[in-house]
Amino acid sequence: MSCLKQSNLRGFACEQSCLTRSDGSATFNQGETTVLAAVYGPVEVKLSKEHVEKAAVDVIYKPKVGIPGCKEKATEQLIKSTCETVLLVALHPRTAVVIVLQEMQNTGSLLSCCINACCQALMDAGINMRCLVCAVTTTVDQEGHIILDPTSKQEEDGKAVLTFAFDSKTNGVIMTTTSGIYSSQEYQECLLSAQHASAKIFEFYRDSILKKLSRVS
Amino acid sequence: MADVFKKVEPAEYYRRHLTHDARPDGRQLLAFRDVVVSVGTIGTADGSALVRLGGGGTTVVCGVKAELASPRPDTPARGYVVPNVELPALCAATLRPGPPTALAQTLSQAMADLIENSGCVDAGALCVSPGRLVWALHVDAVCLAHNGNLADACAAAVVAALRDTTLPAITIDDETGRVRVDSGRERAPVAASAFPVAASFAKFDNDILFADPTAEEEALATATVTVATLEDGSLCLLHKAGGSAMTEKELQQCVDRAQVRGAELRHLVNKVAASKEC
Amino acid sequence: MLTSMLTSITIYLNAMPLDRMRIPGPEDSKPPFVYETPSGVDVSNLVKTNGCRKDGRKADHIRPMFIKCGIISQAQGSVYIEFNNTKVICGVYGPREFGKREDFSMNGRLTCDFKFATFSCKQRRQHQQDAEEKELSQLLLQSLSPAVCLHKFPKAQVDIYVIILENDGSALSAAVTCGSLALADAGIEMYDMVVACSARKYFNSILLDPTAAEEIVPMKTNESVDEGEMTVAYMPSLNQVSGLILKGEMHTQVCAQIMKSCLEGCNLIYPVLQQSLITSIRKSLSNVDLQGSKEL
Amino acid sequence: MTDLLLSEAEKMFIIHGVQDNLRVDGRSCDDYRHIELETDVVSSANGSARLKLSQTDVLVGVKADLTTPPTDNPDVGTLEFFVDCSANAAPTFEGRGGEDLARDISSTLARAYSSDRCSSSMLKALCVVPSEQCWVLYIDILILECGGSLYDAVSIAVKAALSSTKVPVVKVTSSDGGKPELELSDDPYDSLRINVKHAPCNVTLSKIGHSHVVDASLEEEVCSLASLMMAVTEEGTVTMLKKSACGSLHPESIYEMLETGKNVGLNLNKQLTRQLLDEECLHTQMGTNREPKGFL
Amino acid sequence: MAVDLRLSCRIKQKPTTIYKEPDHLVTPGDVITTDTGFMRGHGTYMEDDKLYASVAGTVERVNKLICVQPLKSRYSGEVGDVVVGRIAEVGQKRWKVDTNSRLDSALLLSSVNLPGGELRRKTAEDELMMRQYLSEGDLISAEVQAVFHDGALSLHTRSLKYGKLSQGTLVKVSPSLVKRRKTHFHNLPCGASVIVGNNGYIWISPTVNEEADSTGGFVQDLNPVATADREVVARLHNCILAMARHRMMLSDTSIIYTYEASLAIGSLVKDLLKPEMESEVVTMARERLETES
Repeated sequence: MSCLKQSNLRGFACEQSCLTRSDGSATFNQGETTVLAAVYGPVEVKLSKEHVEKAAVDVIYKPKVGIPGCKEKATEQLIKSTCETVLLVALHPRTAVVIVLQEMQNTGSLLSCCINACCQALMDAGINMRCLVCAVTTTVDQEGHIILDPTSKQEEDGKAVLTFAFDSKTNGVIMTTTSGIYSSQEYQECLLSAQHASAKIFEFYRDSILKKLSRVS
Repeated sequence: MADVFKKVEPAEYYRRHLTHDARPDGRQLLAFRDVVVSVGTIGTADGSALVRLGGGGTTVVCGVKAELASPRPDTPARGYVVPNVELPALCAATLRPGPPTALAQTLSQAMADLIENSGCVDAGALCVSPGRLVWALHVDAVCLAHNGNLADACAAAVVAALRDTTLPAITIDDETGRVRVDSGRERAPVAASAFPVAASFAKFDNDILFADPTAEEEALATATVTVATLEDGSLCLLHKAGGSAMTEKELQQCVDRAQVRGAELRHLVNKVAASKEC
Repeated sequence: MLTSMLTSITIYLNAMPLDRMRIPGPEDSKPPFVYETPSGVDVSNLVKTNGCRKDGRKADHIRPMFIKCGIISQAQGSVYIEFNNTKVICGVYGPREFGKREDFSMNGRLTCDFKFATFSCKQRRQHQQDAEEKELSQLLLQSLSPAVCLHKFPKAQVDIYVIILENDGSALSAAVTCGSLALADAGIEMYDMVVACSARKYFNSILLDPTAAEEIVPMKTNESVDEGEMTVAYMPSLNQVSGLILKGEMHTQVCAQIMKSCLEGCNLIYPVLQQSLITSIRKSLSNVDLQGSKEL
Repeated sequence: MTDLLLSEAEKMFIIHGVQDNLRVDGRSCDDYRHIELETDVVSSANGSARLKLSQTDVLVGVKADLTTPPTDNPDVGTLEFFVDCSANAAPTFEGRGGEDLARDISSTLARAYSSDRCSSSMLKALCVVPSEQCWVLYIDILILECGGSLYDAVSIAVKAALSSTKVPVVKVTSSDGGKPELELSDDPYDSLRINVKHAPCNVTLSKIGHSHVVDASLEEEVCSLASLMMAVTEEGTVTMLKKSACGSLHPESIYEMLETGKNVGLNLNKQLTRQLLDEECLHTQMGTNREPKGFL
Repeated sequence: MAVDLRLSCRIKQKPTTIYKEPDHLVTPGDVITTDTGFMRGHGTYMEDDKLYASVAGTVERVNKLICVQPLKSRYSGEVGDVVVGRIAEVGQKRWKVDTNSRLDSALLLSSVNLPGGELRRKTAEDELMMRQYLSEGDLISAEVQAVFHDGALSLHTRSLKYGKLSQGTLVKVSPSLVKRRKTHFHNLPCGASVIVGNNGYIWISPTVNEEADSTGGFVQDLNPVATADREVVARLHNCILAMARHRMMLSDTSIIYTYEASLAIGSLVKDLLKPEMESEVVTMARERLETES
């Protein structure tokens, strides 16, 4: 029987509008893990990528070191379709929304940090969204305990790493991806605890917006 | 008449079918297409498999070529498994010759994840001499016809080809360090006992869930999810990239169906492999 | 002085630029047959004393064929052919819009793309087309285009894609034969079918439809003249040669002699192609009938 | 190759002329235009040649380099052909426009030089230490202008450049470490020459109307639907045979073309050998005082 | 089966003598005159009251106008010039014609004589039939009707001597080798006709019966040409190429002289492809021109 071992998320922080040239930007921290996201859009689109009925979402993911390869491409596709789901793409046909993600530091739960940074940057850019999205990474350790928002060490030692992204309206699973071997029961447990933790992140989103708005006024 | 309706209002056409637990090709919602698997068809490969879904609607052939290389310095006893999925312009009208598409790259990465996570390749079999010589398995899946659900077809082809793969025995002369292929000894298999099987599902209109989508269905679907199961019921891959949200119940339904599907396919592949032996 | 000259001599690396769009393997790997003893291929005694080849065929026999049309669900026309172990698949798309914007032309255009699957040969092939595959694409195009009525589809192009799944010799002739059958399967208007056949000149005999073991290996013949192999693409009804390529060295009379043998081989293959095309048409016609009755 | 347009009447004039054995510039069907040749024009290369055939103008440079021999043939050197179609030659060659033609020329050359007698006579001498070191000859071909018969012009220039090539002599001293040590001879006159006895010259026969011509001008190339390329050696053997362009040929006319091509090729080789000997004599007579005509 | 392969150093080319040094040669940037009384023509520019050359060539003066004539340039046409051109494109109510000028020239549908009489009205059907009259690749002889403001030429063929060209061969030379003359159509005594286009395109064809050729070239005789006529055309072709290579001005007289010189030395037509023959024939013709003038 698996049980929740670490129910706390690491401390998270966010800074919006940290870049001046982009339409929206945000840095998101989860513990030491930091990702910088910049959003450009809706902008002119290359003819080859143009959609007649919706905006094309383009995600560019830059790892901290090295040149992006297949793995990064797969991550890009994952984030791209996650963002496409929450954005009201049909409002801006024949345009593009470009999201650039730069990994600054990785101490675990990188993918969830990327998605959270994306969501913040999209909000900052003021692009129409259907709802918000937030992501939580979990790990199942060798004893079958569940760890929320794991560090790199915990990810390595565990037998499986599972990441979920939730929608703020229905709390349904928009995105899920896993590595390692786990039982279906463990999967459900992880899903539930991640879902529970997502509420905290959405709350944090609200707070950061409130703070920003109060600063403006 | 039906053809016109399908062309003009494809979504409505499908909705009418799906709400009655039936699909245009006659399947029930959670039914998979027929699978034909044949192994060892390519004589020039060290292992190969051909997978056809729905009478050749989707066809993937996978060949494994083994070569010898020196290992990475940080993992001296580990061999290489290099899976790549090729979507040539031959397989669909939308593709043109050129570098791999985003889909091909995602599939390649998915196959790499599947092999890595499930541990379906016996790590020990790939090491010839730690720190000096290891095997590099080039696992290349080529899609010959694309009518949806490439993930399942590729996964089946890759795993079946790996299970068919054998390597020649290698001897290294301790004194001279000369490497020699020992053709006298029997070739050794590379596959471990783990046998992952992938099953994909698609969601339509936020509430209808169906299995093994065709290319048309994929274009209309609002979300797809792929589940890979192992023999003991555990999962080694669960992938849903965006799309309409799913509840934990729906996900569980997919997992349960994938377990059944996994058992079926494992049975089939083992039967085909056994028939090849004798 | 000498050392500096030697160090200035650079070794050219013919390594490909690293492919970022695919999962990378080790930088340098060697196929196991390099370490086999005795190394190399046994090219002696391709013909036994009783006049039979290693696979039991006589010199002028072609391998048995297996042909299946309509194998690719999405393509206009497609064919899979096995010449025993040589396996080739071809898909034809079009006529459709020009891929690239080109000058106005009253004639349609044909493109050919020839690829060996990475696992199809003894030595692993690369994912990207190499020089040999590009040359073969060109030869394929030149062999097929005389047969196609290009003026029937102005401003449009037909794409022919060929993948060799397993190469046990005569890959080019298999590709040509397969390509022309796929064009016919796609309903592209043609003056005639194109049939191709290869032949290897080996001492005094001409081996028709050679296998990989019977194909010529550079620097491994007996350094004699009149050894080589030829591939001929032929339109039997028009009695026209649409493609011709030779490897090896020989006198012109021998060239003519081998070409004649190839043409004979083509004439053997031609009726098989016709038959399989008719079978496939018959089959699809009966399918239409079934559907028609269902609609009623 | 070039998008040269001709009116129907002009084409008829050319075609009838060929039938009459009197071409537009007065030549008969098997005549070449005037060819001008010079070797050793690039001092920095190991060998070079410049050839002008009427408007066609090519420059070939040969550079020798040390490399590791191919694994399947450890005791020979290698040849690498590289063709560059300069944008000066034709506006269509700009950017990547000339790539297809360049690749086709280089693969045709590689095929022509791949015959076993040719490779062993030339390449065995290029081996320095079996399995360790050998010479690779990079043959760079620059197309400066094209006015028809490009393949023929290139092949003659390549043969001339190879015959003028001087590869430094390398002494091998096996040191105690087991690894052989190489030492370049410091005598500039002590050099290795390439044996071009078995190197072929290309003869392109263009089918125009019912006849065929050699050395077709650009206008004649437009009128030709199909052509046969053959590489002919000094002895009249064929090392490469290829049908090019998108037309087809009757088998009987191929047999005829083979014979014409052989005779023309024999003559071409004879002339070339004679001129190369002459050039060699001039070099030894004049020594360093020779004034190269060069590019003026 | 001739292969004429020779070493560069073995080719002895007689330098063809240039009889008179042109008077005033300039290169770009050279000051032509500091006199302000002159007018600025083609190939010159004015700065600080000085007239400079902008091309390399010879200075030509007509009254107060100073021009620099470049040795080699694209054809710049003038109204009344006779040109030979090739149809490059069939457009809306016009053909685009390659005449070796900077821009493609235009031949309007309204400026041609269509089959069926000079004064026939052009109908909508004619517009659709344009490719049947003249299609891409066809050669025409025409006259420059007007020069557009961008320098493009407008041509017309509204005379029976102009129109579509039939069997023959085209030689392209530099336009500077062709001087404007009264006539550019020559029926040479040797049995061939030559159209010396001002644009440097020279058309050589067997002479045809005058009456038969009154159709504007739309009815073409595609029967084989007699070998004797063909030989004349081939010889003229090689002569004109030789003259162009040695920068000899092209006129009916100079062409005939060169032709006769090539016959006089008893050369075969294809011998003229050899460089030494070329220079010999040209030198002979030049000497004859010199003595006769």
